[in-house]
Amino acid sequence: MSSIEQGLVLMLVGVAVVFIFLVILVFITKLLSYVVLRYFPEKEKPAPKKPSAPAAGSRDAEIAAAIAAATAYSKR
Amino acid sequence: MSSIEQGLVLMLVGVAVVFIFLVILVFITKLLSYVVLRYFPEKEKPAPKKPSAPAAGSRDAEIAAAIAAATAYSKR
Amino acid sequence: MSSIEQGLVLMLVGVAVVFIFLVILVFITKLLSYVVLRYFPEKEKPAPKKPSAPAAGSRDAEIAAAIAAATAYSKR
Amino acid sequence: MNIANAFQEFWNATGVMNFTIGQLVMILVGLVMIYLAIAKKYEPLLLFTIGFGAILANIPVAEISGPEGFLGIFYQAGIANGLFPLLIFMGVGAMTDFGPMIANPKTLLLGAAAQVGIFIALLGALVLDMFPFISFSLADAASIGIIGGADGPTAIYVTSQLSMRLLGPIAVAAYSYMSLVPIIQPPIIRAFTTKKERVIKMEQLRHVTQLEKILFPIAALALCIVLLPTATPLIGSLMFGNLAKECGVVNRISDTLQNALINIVTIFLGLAVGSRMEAQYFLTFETLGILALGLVAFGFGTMTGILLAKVMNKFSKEDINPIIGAAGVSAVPMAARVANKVGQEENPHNFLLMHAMGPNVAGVLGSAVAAGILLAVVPILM
Amino acid sequence: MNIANAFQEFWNATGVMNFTIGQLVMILVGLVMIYLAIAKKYEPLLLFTIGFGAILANIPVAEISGPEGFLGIFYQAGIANGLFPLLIFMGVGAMTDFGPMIANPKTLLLGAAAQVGIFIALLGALVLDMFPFISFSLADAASIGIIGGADGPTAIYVTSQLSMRLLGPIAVAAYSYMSLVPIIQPPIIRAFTTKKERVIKMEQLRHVTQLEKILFPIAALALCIVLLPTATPLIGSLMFGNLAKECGVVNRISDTLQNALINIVTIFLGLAVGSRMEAQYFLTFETLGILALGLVAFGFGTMTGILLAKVMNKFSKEDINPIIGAAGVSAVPMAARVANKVGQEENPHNFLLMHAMGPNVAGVLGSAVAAGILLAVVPILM
Amino acid sequence: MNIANAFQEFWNATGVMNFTIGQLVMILVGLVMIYLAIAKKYEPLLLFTIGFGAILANIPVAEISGPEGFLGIFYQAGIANGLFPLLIFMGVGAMTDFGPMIANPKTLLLGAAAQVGIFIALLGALVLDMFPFISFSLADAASIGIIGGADGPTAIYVTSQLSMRLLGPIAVAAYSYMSLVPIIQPPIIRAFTTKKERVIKMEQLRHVTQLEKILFPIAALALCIVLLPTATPLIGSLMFGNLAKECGVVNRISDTLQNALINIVTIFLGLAVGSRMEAQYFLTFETLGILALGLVAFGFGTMTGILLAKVMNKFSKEDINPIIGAAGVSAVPMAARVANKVGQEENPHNFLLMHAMGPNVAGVLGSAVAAGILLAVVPILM
Ligand code: NA
Ligand code: NA
Ligand code: NA
Repeated sequence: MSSIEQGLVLMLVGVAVVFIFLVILVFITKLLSYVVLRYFPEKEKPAPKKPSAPAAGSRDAEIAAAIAAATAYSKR
Repeated sequence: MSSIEQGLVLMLVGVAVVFIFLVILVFITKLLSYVVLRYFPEKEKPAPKKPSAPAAGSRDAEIAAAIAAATAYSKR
Repeated sequence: MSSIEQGLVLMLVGVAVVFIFLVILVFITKLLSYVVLRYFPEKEKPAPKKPSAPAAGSRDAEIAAAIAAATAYSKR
Repeated sequence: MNIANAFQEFWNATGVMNFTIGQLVMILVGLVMIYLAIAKKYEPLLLFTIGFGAILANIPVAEISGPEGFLGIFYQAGIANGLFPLLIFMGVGAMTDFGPMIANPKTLLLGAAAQVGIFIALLGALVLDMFPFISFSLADAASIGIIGGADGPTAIYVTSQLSMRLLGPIAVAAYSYMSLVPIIQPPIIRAFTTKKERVIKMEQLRHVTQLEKILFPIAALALCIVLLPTATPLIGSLMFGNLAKECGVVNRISDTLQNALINIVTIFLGLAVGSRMEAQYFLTFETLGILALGLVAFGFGTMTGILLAKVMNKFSKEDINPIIGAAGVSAVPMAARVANKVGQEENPHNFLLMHAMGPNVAGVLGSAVAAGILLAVVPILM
Repeated sequence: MNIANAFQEFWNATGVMNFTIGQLVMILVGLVMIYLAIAKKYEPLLLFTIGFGAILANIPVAEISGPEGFLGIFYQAGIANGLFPLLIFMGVGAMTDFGPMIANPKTLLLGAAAQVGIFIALLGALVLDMFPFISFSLADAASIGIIGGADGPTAIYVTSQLSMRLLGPIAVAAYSYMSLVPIIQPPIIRAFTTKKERVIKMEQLRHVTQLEKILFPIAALALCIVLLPTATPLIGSLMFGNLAKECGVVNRISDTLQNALINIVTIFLGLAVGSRMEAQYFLTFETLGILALGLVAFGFGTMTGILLAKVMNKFSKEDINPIIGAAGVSAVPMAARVANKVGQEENPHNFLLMHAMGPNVAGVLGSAVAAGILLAVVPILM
Repeated sequence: MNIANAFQEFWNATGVMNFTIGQLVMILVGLVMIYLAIAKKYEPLLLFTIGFGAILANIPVAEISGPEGFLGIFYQAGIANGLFPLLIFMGVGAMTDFGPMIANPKTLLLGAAAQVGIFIALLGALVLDMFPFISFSLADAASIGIIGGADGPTAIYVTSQLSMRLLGPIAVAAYSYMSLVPIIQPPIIRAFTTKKERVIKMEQLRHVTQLEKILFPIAALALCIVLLPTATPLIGSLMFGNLAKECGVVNRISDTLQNALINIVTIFLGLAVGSRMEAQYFLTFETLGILALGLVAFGFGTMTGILLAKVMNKFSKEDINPIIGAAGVSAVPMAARVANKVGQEENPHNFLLMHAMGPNVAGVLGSAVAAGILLAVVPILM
């Protein structure tokens, strides 16, 4: 097979697979958006998420408090 | 010697040395604090330390001045 | 040739070339300054340079606008 | 050895006495690249570092790009093994917002269409192979074609795997044409669209939720794993960065990828790529062919992107301005900004930027996919 | 080769056609780790990067964790030689405040007591060795035990020196249990303390001067040099970072260790550790054993820490709340925060955080010392 | 093996049982360096890291500076191949303002004159070679001489190319004397200038345009390429950083060179240099000779700089305060600040800082040029 023929094969496979791949990705993306928007709609604000999971959500605040305490302590 | 026996030896050596090490470190730390607090007590503020060693202490100020001068100069 | 003699040769070559190099650099620097100051004098402010090359100059502003738009969009 | 001899020997080791014409030409090329970076702001980060690397690589005697020179060390550390482009891709991922694409997934197809330029240029390289003084294997042709992906790291990665000897000219062509997108694309856009098409307004994009943005990189990577494992180093790195950014819990990583790490790697990558521009490898007819084919690739990619957008506009219920098809070549974010600008020339109140960002980031995926195909199929065919 | 053949060959190289069940399972494991990192914020920096590395390592065909894959390159560059955990330790040192420990040096003993878990798990591994399908050498057992040190970099460093093949499961166990400390420790604390003990208030800690903080890392390193040279890479790196922070004259170094460098290394380390989670090495009975032993180690360490704290409370003239003994396992700063929280459950006005930081950082020293002992004695015994 | 044996073996592997006197001495030397860095702020970034490296390198048993130790890895990664000093030079370039030198190009000559100290020390080393217990080849002598360049990265680079075994003492001498410039230079300045000369006021420097600052690094590199290719790694790195800073379009690169990259490399370089201070290589008569010759080099360089400045003052139409000649040794920016301070001692209203910055940065060029000559000529002579 001449190299030009190889090139044509490569082109066909290439263009086909690029399109197949991205067409599938279009459907996956649509499906994903559908599922998310229908079953996991975003709460009005992301903030309220935290109170519902205080153990995890307030962790940063806790660290901040600890650091503040430590800083105050070490600067005494 | 079976591997369990080896493990027991390792455990004994390990626990013993960990404790020996940290017990010594307790004494070193206490000694160190004693010496520092007794012979090198902290001045009221760390700031006054600088005037007592002007050659080294004012170096940063000097650099800052130099940079300020250089900036002023090059922005002219 | 003894190593001291080699050292003397090295010293002579070294000092000579360092001076030759930097003397040439003095002249190059003077020439460069002469040409720049004579033929490419700095405009009063570097800012006005941008309007004269809007395609390139306003690129940052364009990006900033795009980012602002994108941010506004994604924060909606 | 007397003192006169020493001076003589020293003189024999100066640059003056050891220059080849080719080295002088390449140093000039490096200076031109630096000039374009500084004065024209063309892809300044890359053209500046590559240009400087080209200068250093062509200094006689010093062998800075040799295996013991410092550019040679950079090259071995991250170009020969494909590491640096992947690290850059992590940073790119952490800076990419797939939101506009998720809001309008159809635009993914435009990112596919614009990759046709890659394969046109690949064919072109095989045609040029028949000319005297030019010899391109299939692997060479594939590496040349990927210039049409309009994505620097992808081009460098593919070339490092398939056709190392052409790394210099391919990387230079890729970054140069990426920087020239504002000059290359507008006439092509105007040639293949009517004024009526160019004034089309597009509906505002819907809001995309954080959860969609978190799930998209995972879904895209999953598809890539299933269908195209050879593209997973590229897509995986991209999605690692993107997920790090979107998930919101690893900001230290996301910030590092976008700043310290990508900046350091850019310096090393640029200099190392420049070091592949040694005169004896760069000043060949093949380089001329590569530069010509790169332009062909960009042109055809722009055209096929636009043409598909026109077709989609016909068949879609929402209006699609065909200009945004040109952004499918990638060259993020330049191509999207060009699309926006051409659109505003016809109607100053038409803001296409966000709509063009969809095909634009889709083009990055598209060229990574094309890269994966080349990496998978070329070894089979050869 | 005709076009149908080419598609056939391409299809044969897809992920679909090359997956093993094990790889699918491991990709799922990686996804779970990423889920825990994002949704539960469990050690997000590490679980995110390790999880992503695990996914990439189990992609068929791509061989990303092989010697030429980019994860394999990270692995060789910094895990196989123990470099990355030491760089992390420098950063940890630059972020650690030994002040609370210097103010109350007795807490060092709690950092010692909680290391007993290491040796219990080590023994446990040797017992499991007698079961079929499980084979743990003494070096393996030592590496498994160090999970009980509750310190990721220490675990990775020891395992890289003694028992490389178990790196994946050991690192995963170490970081997972570190992130699960808020779930593992509270019931153990409650089981081994009375309500009366848990409400004990502790005296406020005295102020520690800068000179003490400067001299402590030097003194601790000196002791380590004299008594336990095999621990000096770990303790030396830790104290390098700590002294850089405390001395106040090399802020550029201290800032770099705490930010740019530790962030970059965390990315590389996490991905490289994840790359050791290839299905064929990870999905074994030994991994199950390691996960079980890790939990044993954490549990026993917590218990022995508490028990010594109870004893000390009996004999010390100042009151010691036994809860803070649990913080001796290290897992900085999680274990100290857990101690604080459990304390506040009984008495909301009881602030144990700073008191628990003493045993907490002592635990880091304690596990580094234990690591040094294992590195010194295991080669003698084998 | 019973338990007593195990303790015995453990004891035999402690530091106590394996120390050599030399290692103790070197650990003390490391502590002194750290003390000087912290308490006296003498070149703290380098003396701190080198000192810490020296301590780690002299720990018995641990072999931290061996080929598999982490300091040995740093050493191989960036000192043995000359990479780290070049990266530092990029950062130095990005922090250097050649403006004062461009405004007054004559000061370049002072940067030349002060390099005479290099060659005096080189000769001195060859004289010492005739003494018993001391053996310096021509390459050794050249590396020792470069201490007089008063520029750490240049000294490390030259030594890594010519005389690796002396890297420890040469780097220590270079950085120590650089930090001692405020003590070494003032008496020499006073000895070779009259009070009348020291009060000379200099005309304010003219404004230098951005274009001049952009073209200067290119011009200087061009000259270096033509005349002295062996200096192009150093000068090229310096000018890469400087052009990145001055051109204004690659601020990401310039910032990275000045911060993240130079800080990370400084840590690695300092520790790796310290690792070359192992007792058996460092505690020799040759080290004493190197320390002595380094002082000679600094002294003579200061003197020749001043003497040329005096001559230039005689023949130049503008006034030149000879003090600024001392700044030609480099040691940026310490030497310029010393010149300023000595000037103000005579006349508090005489601000020489900006005038001394010219010779100061010229000294960096001068020592890089001298380095290039040594690298070019020494291999010819040997
Ligand atoms: Na593309
Ligand atoms: Na621990
Ligand atoms: Na100098």
